[in-house]
Amino acid sequence: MNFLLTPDQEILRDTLGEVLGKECTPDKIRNLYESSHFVDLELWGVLADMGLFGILVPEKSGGLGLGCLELVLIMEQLGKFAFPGPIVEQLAGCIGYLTSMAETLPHLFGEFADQTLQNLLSGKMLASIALEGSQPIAYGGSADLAMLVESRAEPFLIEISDDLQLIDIDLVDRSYQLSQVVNLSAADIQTSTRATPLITEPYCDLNPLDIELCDITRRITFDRCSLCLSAQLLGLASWILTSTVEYVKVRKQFGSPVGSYQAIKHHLANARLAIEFARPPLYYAAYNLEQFSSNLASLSKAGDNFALDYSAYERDVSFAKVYASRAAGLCAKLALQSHGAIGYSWEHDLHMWMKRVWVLQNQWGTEDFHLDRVAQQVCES
Amino acid sequence: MNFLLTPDQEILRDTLGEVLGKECTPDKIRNLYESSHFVDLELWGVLADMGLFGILVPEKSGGLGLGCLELVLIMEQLGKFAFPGPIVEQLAGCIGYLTSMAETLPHLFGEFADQTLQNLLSGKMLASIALEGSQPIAYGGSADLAMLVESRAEPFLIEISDDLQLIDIDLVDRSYQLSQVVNLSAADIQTSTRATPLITEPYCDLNPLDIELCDITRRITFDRCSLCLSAQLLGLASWILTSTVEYVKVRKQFGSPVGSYQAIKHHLANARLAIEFARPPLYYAAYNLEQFSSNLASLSKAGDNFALDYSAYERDVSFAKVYASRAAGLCAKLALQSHGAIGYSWEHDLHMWMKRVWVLQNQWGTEDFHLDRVAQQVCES
Amino acid sequence: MDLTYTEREIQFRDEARQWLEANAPCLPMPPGDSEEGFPVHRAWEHKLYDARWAVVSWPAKYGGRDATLWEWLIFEEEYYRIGLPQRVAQNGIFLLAPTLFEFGTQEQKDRILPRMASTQDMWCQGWSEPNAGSDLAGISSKASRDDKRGGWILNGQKTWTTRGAFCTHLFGLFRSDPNAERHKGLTYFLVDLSLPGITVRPVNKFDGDIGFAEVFFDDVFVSDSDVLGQVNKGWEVAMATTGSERGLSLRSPGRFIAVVERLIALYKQEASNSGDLQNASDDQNGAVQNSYGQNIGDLRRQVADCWMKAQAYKLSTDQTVSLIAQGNKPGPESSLNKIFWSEMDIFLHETALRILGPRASADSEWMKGFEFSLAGPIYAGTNEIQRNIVAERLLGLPRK
Amino acid sequence: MDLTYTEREIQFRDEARQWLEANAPCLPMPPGDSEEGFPVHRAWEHKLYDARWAVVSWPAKYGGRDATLWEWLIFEEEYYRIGLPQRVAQNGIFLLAPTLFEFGTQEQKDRILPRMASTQDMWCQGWSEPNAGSDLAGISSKASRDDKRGGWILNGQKTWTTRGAFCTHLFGLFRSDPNAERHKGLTYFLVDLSLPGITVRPVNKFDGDIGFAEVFFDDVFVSDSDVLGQVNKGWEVAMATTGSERGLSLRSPGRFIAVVERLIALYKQEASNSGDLQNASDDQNGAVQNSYGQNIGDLRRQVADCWMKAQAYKLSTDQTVSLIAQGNKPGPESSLNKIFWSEMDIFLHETALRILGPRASADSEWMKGFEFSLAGPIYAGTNEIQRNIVAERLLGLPRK
Repeated sequence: MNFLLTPDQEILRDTLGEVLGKECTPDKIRNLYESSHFVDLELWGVLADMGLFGILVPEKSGGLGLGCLELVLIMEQLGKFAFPGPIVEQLAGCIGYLTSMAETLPHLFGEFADQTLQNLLSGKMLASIALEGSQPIAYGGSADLAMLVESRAEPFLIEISDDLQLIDIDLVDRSYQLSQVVNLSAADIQTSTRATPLITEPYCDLNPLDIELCDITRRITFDRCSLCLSAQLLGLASWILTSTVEYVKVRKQFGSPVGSYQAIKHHLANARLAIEFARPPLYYAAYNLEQFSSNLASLSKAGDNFALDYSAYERDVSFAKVYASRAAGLCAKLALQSHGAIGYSWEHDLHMWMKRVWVLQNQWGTEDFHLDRVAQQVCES
Repeated sequence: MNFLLTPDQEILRDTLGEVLGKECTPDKIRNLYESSHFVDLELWGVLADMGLFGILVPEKSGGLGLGCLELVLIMEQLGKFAFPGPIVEQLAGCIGYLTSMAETLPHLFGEFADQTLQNLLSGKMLASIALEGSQPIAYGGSADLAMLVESRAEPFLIEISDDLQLIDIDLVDRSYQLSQVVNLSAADIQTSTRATPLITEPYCDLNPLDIELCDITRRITFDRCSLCLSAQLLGLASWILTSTVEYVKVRKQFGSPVGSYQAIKHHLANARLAIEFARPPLYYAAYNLEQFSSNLASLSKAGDNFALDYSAYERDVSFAKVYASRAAGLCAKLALQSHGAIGYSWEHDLHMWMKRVWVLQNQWGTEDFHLDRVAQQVCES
Repeated sequence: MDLTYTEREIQFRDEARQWLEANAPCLPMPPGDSEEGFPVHRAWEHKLYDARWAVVSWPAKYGGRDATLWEWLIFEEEYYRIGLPQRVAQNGIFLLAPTLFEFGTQEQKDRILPRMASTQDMWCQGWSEPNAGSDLAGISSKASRDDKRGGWILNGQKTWTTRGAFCTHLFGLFRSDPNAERHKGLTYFLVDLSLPGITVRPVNKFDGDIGFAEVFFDDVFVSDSDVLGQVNKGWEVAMATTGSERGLSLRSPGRFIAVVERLIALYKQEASNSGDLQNASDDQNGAVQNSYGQNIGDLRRQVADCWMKAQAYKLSTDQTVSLIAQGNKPGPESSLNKIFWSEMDIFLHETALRILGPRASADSEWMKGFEFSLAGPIYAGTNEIQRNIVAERLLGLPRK
Repeated sequence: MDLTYTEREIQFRDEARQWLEANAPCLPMPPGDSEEGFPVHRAWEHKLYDARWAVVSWPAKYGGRDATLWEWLIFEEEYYRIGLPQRVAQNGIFLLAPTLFEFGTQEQKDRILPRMASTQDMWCQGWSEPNAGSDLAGISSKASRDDKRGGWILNGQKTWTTRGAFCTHLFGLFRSDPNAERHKGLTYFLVDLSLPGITVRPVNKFDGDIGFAEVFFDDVFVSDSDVLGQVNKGWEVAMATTGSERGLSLRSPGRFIAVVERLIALYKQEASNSGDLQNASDDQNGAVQNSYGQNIGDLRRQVADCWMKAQAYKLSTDQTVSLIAQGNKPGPESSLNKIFWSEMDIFLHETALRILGPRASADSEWMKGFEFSLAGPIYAGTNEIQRNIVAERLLGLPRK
């Protein structure tokens, strides 16, 4: 047993942190707030240059050959700096899904899927993903491509062009984009000329094991994205706490720093408590999910009932999301209270971090959705 | 509109408070803790001498002719001093039920019921009440009589004698008694020679309106008792808060009174907040329940759908119980924390008040039971 | 105790309800804290004034109806019941006006109140300064005596002035005795914002609306007739105002009851949608899920909690009003009120957002309400300060 | 990161499980804090010693197995899994022993540790005094030098000494330099309670058991060989001990995981009883009620919360143990641990009592557990103090 990060993992995390500290400044986020864009292509390029889009991709396919734990570590950093754009959807969603398919179902993974993977790896194409066609797509209006991976159906790649009508939902976080497809039903998308299947055989012709594997690959994709969200939430929370601590050290009222009063001390101690107890479940779930997904090909050969086993991994992913979501929500609330009026102003950066929290709490499953997944496993199995 | 108590009500409350301050000292409760008794007959006599057993009984029948609000006021005082014995069951339960029957269904209220009422009024007989035969009876093992008022059945008076086997449940509050009848089923009780019906006609012969009125009288009895519990809980809470405030003013750590630290200040401010917002709902529910029950006879003549109307009163009673129960629970917890180790000792009085809270929270409906009654009215009606 | 309304009160409610239903503007209105929304609200509140509903509890000669506090509560209930928003005139009519009635000269009342009621003058509050937030006694803006002209020269800066960018007048505290410390030596001034030397800089709230202003004073002359109460006694005068702010007037129960009614409707709608859409997907525990996979029924108790909170606040207010009607003055108990309503307001909105599930992230009315609610525990004395007040003044715990 | 157990660890777990299942005493045992229960527990812990399970992480020569921290955690999991209670020897083996290993002389270790492990000597902790609770530096019990006899004369009073009425020895702090203030001038003594001049007065806990003692010292002579660490450096020595108390050793995750397992079983039993008994009474929302009219299903999420808390505590402990295994020392982070487990323990028991409904008032195992849990945020430094430590030492906020 060893619950510590390797030196390599720490270097990956810290290096990215340094880069983002220089490149991804609050002003960049503020620019997006005050413009009609949602993606900063320069920032996007910085990540691509670091090769991070290939974090989950094997080295032999041009990636970094790392796993879910490393993914989560970089997402925590990206969250800390409120990095904008469909990073979760591109890295963990689209690329993660394609990589899993290539490993688990190589016989269904054809040239088109491979080409798509290569396009996404370079970072030159922006892609998002939806697991239900009826739901809004993160950054759909800014992406070039979207993948639609519905349950018990063929996975599709969709080119996003002007005649696909996407309407943005007004969000509290103006640097985040959620787009609803309005002029096509899910069924329409699948028959549209813009949509190309990502597997080489029609879904209805697949054998039962392949169907099971398709399904579980989809579930893993959902959970990997959920973990990325948890990591971003924790990153946001830790930025919020750190900057609040700095503020209350300096701001004086009644002749003393606000941070010297016990009420404020206890608020921020509670924030720290929430963060500290949310991080181990996140790393634990990421580590185990990686174990499971990288063994999936061999498990399936051995005829294990992997779908049943998988529900414990789902539970742990949901546990991580509930705790990260709560920690971030609590930090946001206590930070605003500790800032007083200044935090309530547009000019101060705090609100951009808070609003990102309020959006990410509800992406890839709300807190209640995840809480119910835990409850179902704990109370009913 | 006027939400204030009348001078008479305040005098009633304060007079009782003064008497109890002298008579019902913590030592009296401690004596019960360290003995095998649950009722202090001297204290019981004090209440009887003040005529308080007749608080709900019309003056013409030898009572004080007061209502549910006054009942609640005296219960708050009794709670404050952790007064022991089946006071709720005798005053609000048995006497309250009989008085309601006499007013609402005079044609079913015969000489036996009247004689019973007179016996109870004097305080010479101790009585308890159960609304479900299968449930334990408060102070059953100390009472002379118990009333069994089940739904859709004849109400009975049962003499408690040695051959009725009652087993006390070990409670966390050793000054409170809950007794389970073990050697008789509910059906047995009703056919026992010790049980006498309290109405003059067999239940199966009653007309539909009388059945409705019997049923609603039973519900009113339950709710009146619930309100008494709420009042006692608030009384306990306010004693706990007051004595904690006194302690933290004096106890020093790190060179200052414990009560000068902001964390302790905020604990106790929260306790005060909970109490202050629990009291108006209690008085409100008591006032309205009195209005309803005293108008019941005329309502029934007018053919109103009073049973339907009544659910709003039930909701308000439950609201009062939930808030009183939470306030008392919170005060107990914060008081213990503010006391530190001393509150954890047998020698200090605090624990007797805390334990009474923990028992009363679950009598006449748990917090969750009452919360669900509120939720049902609020969310489903 | 008598918990029934009089005939007159019932009539008053009917009249208010009928007028409001017949005359309410299109809802929802644009935000009152925005450049486009403010005039819309001002016009609506002027319409209220024309029908004598703007300041019901004021004397008739200033545009009111001499309504009792009970009638005022009834009016507020009816006002919020149909979904109307908080008043943009509130800092004038609810904070300054009670102080004027208590401390103002006849000339001041006659000059100021009718124009305030009719929305001709819009008043904002000048309490906070960059270094005086919860610590109001830290005020450093100065008033220097100008005997020649019979008045005072104001210098300094006020901040977090709600709707300051749109208002015409400001009331606030300035340090008139430079040698006095903390609460002493402050004077309460009534200032026309169009006076020379005043600069108003709009400050956006975090929702993007211009909710605040910074107001800069650079040798601004105000005459003696614009001093409210005694010179150097501004703290005492101001405390009367913050008393009303913390106490009753800003937050009538009607507002929260209306929120809870909308919340319950939202819950019922979601629960019935789930029931209709997802009968087949009920899990083994009989839980009903909405289309986002959340067990909506698990929020039932939380919705009940919302109802209880609003109801408890209403009943507590009824108790307070009864005391005031008997001649009592609101004391430190108002801190309990401030804590309760501000934390309740957050809870109500958090509950709504939970019911909304993933849609909670949208910039909806509920989200705006949530954002607004977060200011509650901060302004008018943070809840940390309020809890100190409860502990020290109500419970008698020692100051540090 | 490697979250798998080694072969050796798996074997260790199997061996522990088999031995415990074969040798566990009748459960539940009488309370260890009572006159009749203490000897029963002592006998059981002696049995543990005989099979070398009493102090698995100690060196073999003192009765242990040289187990790693991971193995210790595994042992604790297995120990609590079958429902065994906390150890009555814990203040010796978990608080004093680590300090002895660090500061004790070889003679002290050889003399004290084997007798401690075998329960021959039972140690209690003498920290608190009537005026020194959370403010441990307020200690006023005195140690005066007696050069002639080569030792010290102790005078004063200790209080809240857990199981002090049944123990044979006490470790504690005494003020050896009367002129030094607060943390300075204290010395750490190891005291045989049978020495002349010592009076032990049993103090009952609020559950009625003799959980504490007051210990009075009236010219008690202890020799130099009973000083642990350096004279006048008792604070530093003691901090090492309170570090272990607050950190890992008193509260291994296994204990809470066992509580949660029982809790989940209780919930499932109630839920299935309700389902069986009350199918007909399901209300329109599909809620399942137990026989007390409570919607038991509404506690589902709360039970999930209990599971998550225990699991989070376990994972956080695994992280801490990994750090310690790498040679790090536990720092102020242990305050986070103390806050978390103590508040979790209350939450778990409150949840169980909620499930029990009206039966919660009985003097049951759950109620006893609840009462015990309430001491958690008080002892070993109140949680208020712990939050100060987190704020000041981890976050760097200024001291007042």
